[in-house]
Amino acid sequence: MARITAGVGCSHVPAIGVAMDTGITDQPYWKPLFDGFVKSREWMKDNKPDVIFLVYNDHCTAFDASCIPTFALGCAAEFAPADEGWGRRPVPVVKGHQKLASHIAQSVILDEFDLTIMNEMEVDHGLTVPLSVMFGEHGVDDEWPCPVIPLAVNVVQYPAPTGNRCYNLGKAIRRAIDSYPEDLNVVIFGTGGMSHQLQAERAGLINPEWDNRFLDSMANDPEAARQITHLEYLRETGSEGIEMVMWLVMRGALDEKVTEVHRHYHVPASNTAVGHIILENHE
Amino acid sequence: MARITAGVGCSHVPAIGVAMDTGITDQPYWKPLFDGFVKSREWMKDNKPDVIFLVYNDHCTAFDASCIPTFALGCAAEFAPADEGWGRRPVPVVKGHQKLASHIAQSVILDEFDLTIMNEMEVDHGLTVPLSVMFGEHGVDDEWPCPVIPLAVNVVQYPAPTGNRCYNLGKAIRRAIDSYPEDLNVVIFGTGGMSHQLQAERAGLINPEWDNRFLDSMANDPEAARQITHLEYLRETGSEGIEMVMWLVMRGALDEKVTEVHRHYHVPASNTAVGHIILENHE
Amino acid sequence: MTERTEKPYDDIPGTFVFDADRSREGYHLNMFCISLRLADNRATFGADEGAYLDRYPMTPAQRQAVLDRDWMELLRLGGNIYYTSKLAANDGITFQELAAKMTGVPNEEYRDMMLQGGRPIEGNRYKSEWEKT
Amino acid sequence: MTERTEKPYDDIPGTFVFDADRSREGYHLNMFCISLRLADNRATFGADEGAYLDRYPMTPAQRQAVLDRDWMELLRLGGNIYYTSKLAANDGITFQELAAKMTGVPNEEYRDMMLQGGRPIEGNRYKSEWEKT
Ligand SMILES: [Fe+3]
Ligand SMILES: [Fe+3]
Repeated sequence: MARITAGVGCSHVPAIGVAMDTGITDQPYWKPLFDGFVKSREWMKDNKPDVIFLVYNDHCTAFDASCIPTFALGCAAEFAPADEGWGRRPVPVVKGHQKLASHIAQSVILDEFDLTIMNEMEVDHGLTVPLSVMFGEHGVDDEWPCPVIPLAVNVVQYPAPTGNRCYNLGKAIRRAIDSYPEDLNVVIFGTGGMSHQLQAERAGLINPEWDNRFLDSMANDPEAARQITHLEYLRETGSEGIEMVMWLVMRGALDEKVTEVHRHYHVPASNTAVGHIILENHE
Repeated sequence: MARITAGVGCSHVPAIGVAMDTGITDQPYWKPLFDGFVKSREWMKDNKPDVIFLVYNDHCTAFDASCIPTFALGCAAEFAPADEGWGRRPVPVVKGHQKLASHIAQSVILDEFDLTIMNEMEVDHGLTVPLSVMFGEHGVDDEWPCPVIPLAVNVVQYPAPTGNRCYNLGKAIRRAIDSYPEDLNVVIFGTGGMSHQLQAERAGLINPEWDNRFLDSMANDPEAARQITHLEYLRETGSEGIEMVMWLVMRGALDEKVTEVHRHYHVPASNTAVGHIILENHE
Repeated sequence: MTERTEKPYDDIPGTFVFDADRSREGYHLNMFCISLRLADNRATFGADEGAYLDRYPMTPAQRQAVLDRDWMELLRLGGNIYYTSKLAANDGITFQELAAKMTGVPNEEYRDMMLQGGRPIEGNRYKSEWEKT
Repeated sequence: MTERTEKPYDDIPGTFVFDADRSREGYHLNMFCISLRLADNRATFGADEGAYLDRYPMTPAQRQAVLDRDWMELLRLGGNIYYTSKLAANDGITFQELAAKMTGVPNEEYRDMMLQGGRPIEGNRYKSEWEKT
């Protein structure tokens, strides 16, 4: 039986990818940020996921304004890193897991979630940066250590799905994975956030108290987190802080009680507060 | 306040469009079919919808195998009739209603339905044939009498959304329309079906008893209809009979008790049983 | 065919349910078929079928079934009727004529069956009913 | 700008919430911007900006804001930051430099603000707080 053993929350700032791709992670600006992932990379080696289920958002890269799915599940054999306007990241092609992805798609649709199935899709920094920070440097001719099932969530055009909906989708994904016959260790990533606003006169907004409360609730009080309104995200965490709804999918897929094995919070990466947490299911 | 005053159930066979476009609707093969829509066209003139919300499925025309949304809502200004492989139907371009469509999209997503928003989309016979049978002949330089908001439902790749999910989406669409400030008379169409199988050795399957029970339940017992399983549709009504889940969206948007003002059932149109019903809300 | 686990709808006779397994198997075949909905592509395909098919990484069996217009084989190999009907339309074959071909009867016989009410559901619900006869 | 009804988030200062109304208004502008994510399009745009812009039926004001690289005006006219950032990337401008431009401060000042913990939430929740000062 496949099972979800842990969840990873992680920001996905493009500049973090650029820092890794240009080899400047030891510079004073970046070192404190990457220091927070040293333990995470060890944890990944120790825990060796067979598959990563990765919740992220596309930043107007694979999806343009003509077609905006709320939840798009990647069922392709592979997903090429996209050129987002500054060249393709020199990281490996992401391999999917078609059989498990199709199983999840079928299970979750019959569970009354209205997925869009993607059989071709490029992936942007929203997906590749979390892989990079968690797995360390991997060049374009290398391979990622395991296959990845991407779930792209619309958080660009208002309204994103509610936090509650994301949380319940996480529960449905867990039911799907629990019913998959093969023995697989699945780790689920929720990415995006923390507080940030990239646009207009309020750009640069950072709300560390709010972010840390959110990290606390991820560990100990998901019932509170799932009720956070869009208006609160927008007002308190900036227009792009609403990406945090994606962490709720990850959290919904875990046990009600989890063990927090690692946490890291750092400001800034470019315009953004970086948050990171690792939560283990008990079982 | 906008309000849904009535629902129309209607099959959407391509050959019906061809019969109208080539002017052979008086031939003995077609006449009994079209006779059943004489009253419907009068009803449309008397009831004059300001907007039609039309639930249909794309038949591998606008959507290819790369992207399969469960529910795709058309929010564009207009939708061109597609070439499905035998030339574009000579009917008018379908005009959308962008403000109402966007309002519905926002309301329904916040109501926890996971729509895909389409800002560009061609429409196939699934949408244009119901307009043709209900409005009568309109040439390519003519205009349809009112704007149309298309909702495309995946019924091609298994699994389609459950009948129950479709029914609940209908309820959410109604809540959205009820909360729209402008005074609009909206009629909702559920299209597709009745029993038919287009493929393989069982092609031509027709189950009139089942179909008529389904029409009865549309009128009087939607709670029974919403519980019909995919397996029952597939077994009893043929592989393409599962299109009938789309009628449930229409039915969910109506009052629990409705008045049946017209019904028509005819076999065959090409490979298909044709069913049609008009249901009025009491208010 | 790729490995398939048992499905609840496997006991329906004469029917392919186009699920994710079939969709994955038929992906390039179906993408080829849908390309024919556009007139320019139909013309290019008509001018040199083999060269056009080279654009789509199908299996040799799928490619041959296209060239042979083996409509049942196309379904067996992951094709879906809404896709394969685009290939049929390209050849001037309607949905009803295509159904006649797949059921192995002359057009008139199939058309008459439909005019007489279609294929009855009695005896056509379960594979076991087909095996008896 | 097109007519907008009041929104619950309208009282957040210095922020455009990219909702359906803005999306509709900015559609062709945003579709132009996303086209620049591909290198070939960047080259064509670079060779003749006006000719390239002719492909997209924007309003004259949107077109002018593109030519002027008026980043705030692009947002006012329905642009979204993830789209306009593609135009910025084409010009070699990073997200952080773009933020500095939109907030009207030199790059160093914006970068220092971020290094010191970013723009505080206190005083930045409501438009009324900005009007007081
Ligand atoms: Fe992001
Ligand atoms: Fe249909």
